[in-house]
Amino acid sequence: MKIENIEQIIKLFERSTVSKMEIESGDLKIKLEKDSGETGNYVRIPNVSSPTLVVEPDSDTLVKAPLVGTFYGAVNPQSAPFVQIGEFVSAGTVLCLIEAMKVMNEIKAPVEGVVLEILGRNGEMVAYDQPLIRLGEST
Amino acid sequence: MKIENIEQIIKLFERSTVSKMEIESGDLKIKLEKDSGETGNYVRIPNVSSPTLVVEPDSDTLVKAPLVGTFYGAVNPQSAPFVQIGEFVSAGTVLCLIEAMKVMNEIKAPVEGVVLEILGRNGEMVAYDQPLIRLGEST
Amino acid sequence: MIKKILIANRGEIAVRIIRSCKDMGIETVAVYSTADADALHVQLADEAVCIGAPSAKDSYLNTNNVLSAALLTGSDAIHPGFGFLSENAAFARLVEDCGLIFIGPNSDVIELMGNKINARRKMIEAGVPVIPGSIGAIESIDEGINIAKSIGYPLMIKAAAGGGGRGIRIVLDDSQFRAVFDTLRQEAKNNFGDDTVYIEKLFVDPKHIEVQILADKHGTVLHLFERDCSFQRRHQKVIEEAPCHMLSNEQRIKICEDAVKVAQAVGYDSVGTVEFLFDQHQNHYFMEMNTRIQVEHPITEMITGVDLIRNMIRSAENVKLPMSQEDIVIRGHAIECRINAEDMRRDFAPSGGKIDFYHPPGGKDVRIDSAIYNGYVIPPFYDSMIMKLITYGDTRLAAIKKMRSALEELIIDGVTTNIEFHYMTMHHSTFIEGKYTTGFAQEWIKELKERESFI
Amino acid sequence: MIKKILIANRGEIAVRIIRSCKDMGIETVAVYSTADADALHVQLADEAVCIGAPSAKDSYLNTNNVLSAALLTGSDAIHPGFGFLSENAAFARLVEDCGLIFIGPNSDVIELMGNKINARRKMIEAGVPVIPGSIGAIESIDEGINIAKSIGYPLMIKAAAGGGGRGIRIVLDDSQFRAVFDTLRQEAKNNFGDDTVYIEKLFVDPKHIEVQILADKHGTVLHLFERDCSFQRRHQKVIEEAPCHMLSNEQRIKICEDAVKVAQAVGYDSVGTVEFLFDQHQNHYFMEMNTRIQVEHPITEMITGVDLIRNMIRSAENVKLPMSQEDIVIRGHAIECRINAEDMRRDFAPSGGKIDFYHPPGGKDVRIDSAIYNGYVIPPFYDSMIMKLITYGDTRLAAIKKMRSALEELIIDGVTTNIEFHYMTMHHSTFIEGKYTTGFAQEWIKELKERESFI
Repeated sequence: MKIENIEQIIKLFERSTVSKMEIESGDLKIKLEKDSGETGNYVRIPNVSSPTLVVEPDSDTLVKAPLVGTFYGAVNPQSAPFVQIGEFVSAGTVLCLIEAMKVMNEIKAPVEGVVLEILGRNGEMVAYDQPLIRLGEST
Repeated sequence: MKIENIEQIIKLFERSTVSKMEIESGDLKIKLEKDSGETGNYVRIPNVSSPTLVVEPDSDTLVKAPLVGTFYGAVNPQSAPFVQIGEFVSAGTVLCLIEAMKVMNEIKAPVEGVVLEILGRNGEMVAYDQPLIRLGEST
Repeated sequence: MIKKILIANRGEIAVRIIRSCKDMGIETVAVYSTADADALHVQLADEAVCIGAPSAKDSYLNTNNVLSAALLTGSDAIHPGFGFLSENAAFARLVEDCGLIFIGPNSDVIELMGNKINARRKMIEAGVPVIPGSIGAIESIDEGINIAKSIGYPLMIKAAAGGGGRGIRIVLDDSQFRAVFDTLRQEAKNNFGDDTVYIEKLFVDPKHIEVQILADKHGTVLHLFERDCSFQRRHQKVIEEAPCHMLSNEQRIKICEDAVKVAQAVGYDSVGTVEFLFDQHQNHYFMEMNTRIQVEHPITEMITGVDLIRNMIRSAENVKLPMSQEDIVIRGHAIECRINAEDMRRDFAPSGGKIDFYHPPGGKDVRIDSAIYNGYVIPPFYDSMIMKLITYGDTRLAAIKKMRSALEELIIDGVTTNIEFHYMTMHHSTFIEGKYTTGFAQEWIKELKERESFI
Repeated sequence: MIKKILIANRGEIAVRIIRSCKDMGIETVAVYSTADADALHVQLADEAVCIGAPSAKDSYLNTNNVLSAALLTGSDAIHPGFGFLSENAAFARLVEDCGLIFIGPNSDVIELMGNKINARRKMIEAGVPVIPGSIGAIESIDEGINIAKSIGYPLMIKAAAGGGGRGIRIVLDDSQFRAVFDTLRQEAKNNFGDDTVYIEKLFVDPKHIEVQILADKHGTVLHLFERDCSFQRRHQKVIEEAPCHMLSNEQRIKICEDAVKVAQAVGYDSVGTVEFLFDQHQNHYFMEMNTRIQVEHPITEMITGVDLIRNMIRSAENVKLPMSQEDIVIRGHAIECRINAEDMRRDFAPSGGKIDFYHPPGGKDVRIDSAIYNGYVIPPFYDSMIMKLITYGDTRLAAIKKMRSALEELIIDGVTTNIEFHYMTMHHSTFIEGKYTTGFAQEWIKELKERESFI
C-alpha cells in the first residue's frame, strides 16, 4: 500500500458522511474516525421546486416575484393600492402588478391571509424570487 | 516502512479532518489521535530555542541534528559503533558523527540515558533538526 | 458609446467579459439563476439581477427576464457569451427591437449560418471548398443514395438545424442509409423543429482547424490565424492549441484567406470562427461558422496579443477596427486545457460538489480563466467546465512543458476533475508530436482504460 | 549541463526559480528553515532539505548548511535568488571551491560592485557619468568640506560598504558636515566593519531608473531596457514599471548604452541591474549595480518576452546567449505592485498571521508571482512581501487599468496587507501622469495620513 492510496482513502472518508471506518486488506488495517458534532453540509442542493411560494416556519406566506420586471402596487399612481397592510385577502386576490416587456402581470395571493408587509417598491425593479408581499394567518 | 513514510502519514492525518486513525501494515502499527475541541491554532510560533534537544512527553530525549551533513555511527566502517541500542551513556558521550564541509562533528549526549533507538543511517544525509538518536531514562 | 453591458451568461466567460468591461470603463450587470447566487460573476459585476430558477430554460434562456433585467438596469447592450442565447437570431432581433445593442454579429448572419444547408450553399457560391456532399436538402432515400454513389461511403446524414455533434448519423453503405434516414428526420423534427437533412462525406481522422475572425461594421474582415481543436471527446473539445503545428505557412495562408472569404461573403461584422476539416491530403473544407466568441479564444489572444472581447464590444459600438491584417502576427504557441469537474474513471461523468481547497498555478506564461474559488459549490445544472488553463511558450514544446508544470501546481480538492487526464496527455508521444487527429482522444481514452490506468 | 539546482532562498523567488527549472527539465532542491516546513517552495521542489532554525542567520545565511545540502543532494549548481547570500562574493567563491556552479556573475564582479567607492572609480574610468562627489574615500572633515565646496550642498556622506539606503547621512551645510562625519564613520565601522566613507551630491526629486542587463561568459552584454523604480517608501521599492514613461527614445538609448558600458567595463557575465539617477535636467548618473536577479524582473519579462531566470541559468552553464540586441524589443507596458503583509495604518508595520481566504485575480495580462496559499501562515521571520502582482497593457494606461481591476479581484483575508494602498495609488493623478519622482510615495503617504484616509 502506497502513501497515495492511504491519502485517497482519507479523502474518501472525509468526503463521506460516514463517521467511523475500518478497512482490512491483506496485512493492512486502517481505522478512521471523525469528531461527532461536526456536520459541515457537503453539497448544498439548490432548491429546484417552485420558488414563487415559500412557506415560512411561522406559517407566514412570502409571495415572491415569478419574473423580472417593475413592481406596481396600484393600477396607476392615482388609484388606490390593490391591497393594504392589515387587510384580509382571499386566495386569488390580485396583490400587485409586475410589468415586463410592456405587459402587466397580475400577481395573485396563493392562499388567503392578512397582508403583513408590502416589500416591493412602486416603480422599482424586482428580480426573480425577490419577496413582494408577506401574508399572515387569518386569525 | 521508512521514517519518511511515517512522517507523510502524520502529515496526511494532520491536514485531514479525521480525528482518529489507526494503521496496521505488516509488523507496523500506527495510532493517531487529535485533541478534541481542537481550535485550529492561529499563528504557529516556530520554536526558536535550541532545537537540538527536545524532551519528549515520556521523558525520552531525542537528539537531533544541529547541522546538515552525513551521518556516521562509527569512526569508520571497520570500527565498532560509538553506541549500541540498550547501552547506557553518560552526558557528553559521543553518540555519532556528522560530516559537513569535510569536517567531522561529534554529536554528544546532552544527558545521560539508555540508547533506545538509532535513527540516523550510516553514510546518509541528515537535515537540520532530523532525529538521530533517542535516549531513554536510565532505570 | 456603450456605458453599461448586461452579460447574459455565467461562469468563466461572464467573468472574462466583465474583466474587459472593467478595462474599458464600462459598467456591468450580471444575471444569475437562484443556483448561482454565490457565483463569482455575480460578485465581480457592478450590479446583479436574479433572473430565474436553476434550470437554464427558466433563467439563462429566459428571454423575457434577461431583456427586462437589461432594460430596467439601464443597460445599453447585451453580451451573450457562448452557449445559451448566443446563436439565437430571434433573440438578437429582440434585443435590437428593445433599442439595445446585441454584442455579436447582425441577426441575419446568425440565422444564415445557423442553417447548415444554407451556409454550405453560400460557401459554394463564394468559391470556398466545402465537404463533398449534397448541395441542398435530401428529400428521399432514393435521392440520398444517388448522391452517396457519387461521393462514396462512409458518409454522414446531418440535420440542417443541428450542430455541436448533435443530429448526425454515420452510414457505411446503402442498407444503413435506408435504415437510419427516416429515424434521423423524425429525431431532427422532434429536437430542432426542422426535419431537413443533408449529406456530407465522412473523413477518416482529419484535423479540426478553425480560424478566428474579427470584423467590424465598416467592411473590414481580419483573421487572427488558426487554432487546432482536434483533441475532442465525443465531439467536445478538450484541449486546443494555436497555431496548428501541422500547417505549413503556405497552407496557413490559404486556410486563413478562405476564412476571410467566408466572413466577407456573409457580411460578417463581429468576432466569429470558421471551422474547417483538414484531411490527410492537406486539403481543407469548410464545416461551419460559429457566430459568437468561443471557449478557446484565449489561446488566440496569447499568440496575437489582441483582446477579442474588447474588439467585439467596440465593433458592436460601430467603431472601426484599430488594426489591419499586417498588424496581426503570430508570436509563440499557446495551449488550453479545459479543466472539467468530471470523473474519468466513470466515463467522464460530470461530478459536482464543494471545492475544499483550490490553488491555481501562477508565474510567467500562465493564464487562468475561471469562476471558481475556495469553498465554491459547483451547481449540478450547468456545464462541467470549471477552468481554462492556458499556457504559452516561445515554441510548442515550451508551451507543453509549461502546461505540465502548471498542471502539477494546480490543486482542486473536493471535486473530481480531469487534471490527471490532461497531465497524462501532455506526456503522450502522439500529442507531443502534434499530428493527432480528431480520432486520437477517443483511442487514447480506450488505451488508458485497457491498461487500467483508470482505477 | 546543469541537472540539479539547489535554490538557496525561500518565498516567491524560490518558486519563480523552480518554475523555470521545471520548464528546462532541471531538478530542484529546496532548502528551508524549521519555520518554513509548510512553505510552497518546499512543496514544489523535487527535494527539500531543512537547513536550520527560523532566524535567517541560522538557516538561509548558514553557508555550511546550504553547501552541505547542495553537495549531499548531488546538486550541480546553487541559485541564490535575491537577498540572503546573493551578493556575497565569499559565498560565490566557496560554491566554486566546492566544485559547484554559482548561478550569478563571477565572484570578482560581485566583490568589485559591492564596494561603492571602487564601483564609482571604475565607472569614472569607463566614462560613465557618476553622481558628482569624491573620487575615493574621505579621510578627514577638512578634506570633505573642501570637496563639498566644489559640488555644493545638499549632499550625502555614504559608507562605502553600505547600500539599500543604509549608512547614509544627508547634510545641508558645513556645520552639519562637521557634526555627523565622525558618528557616521563609527556607525559604518560597527555595522559593516569598514569605516570608509565618500561624498555624493544629493539630487532633489530624481527618477530612479534601472537597466536590466543580460550577459554571458563569452563577452556578449545585452540590455533589456529600463524600469522606473521611483515609487519608494524609505528607500524600499513598492511599485515598479517598465519601460519608464518619462524617457524619450533618445534618452532611453543613452541610458541603456551606458548600462551596457558599465557591465562591459567590469566583465559582467550574468543577469544584473545598473541603477541610475535621472535628474530634472534629463541627465543620468550611475548609482550602483545589483549583481543578482531583482524582485521586479517580471515586468521586464512582460515587455520583452525574455525569461531572465532561464537565461541566467544557461549563462552560468557557459552557454552563449541565444539572442542579440536587435531581437530585444519593447512591447507594451508592465506594472508590478508588491503586495506586502503590512499595516499601513500602523506606519506599514509588518503583520503576520494565517491567510484564511486567498483568491488571486486571473485572466488576460495578469501575472502572479507568489508563494502563499489558502491557510498559509506567514512566518514572522522574513520579508513582508507575499505577492508580486504584475499587469500588462498595450499602453501604460491600459496596464494601470488592468492593475486596478486585478487589485479589485484580489482577496487576501486574515492578514493585513497594502492592497488598498496600491488601489488608491492607481487612482492618484500624479501616479497616472507618470512623472512622479522618488519623493512622491512619502508625500502621498503623508497626504493620506492628513486626510485621515488611514482609519
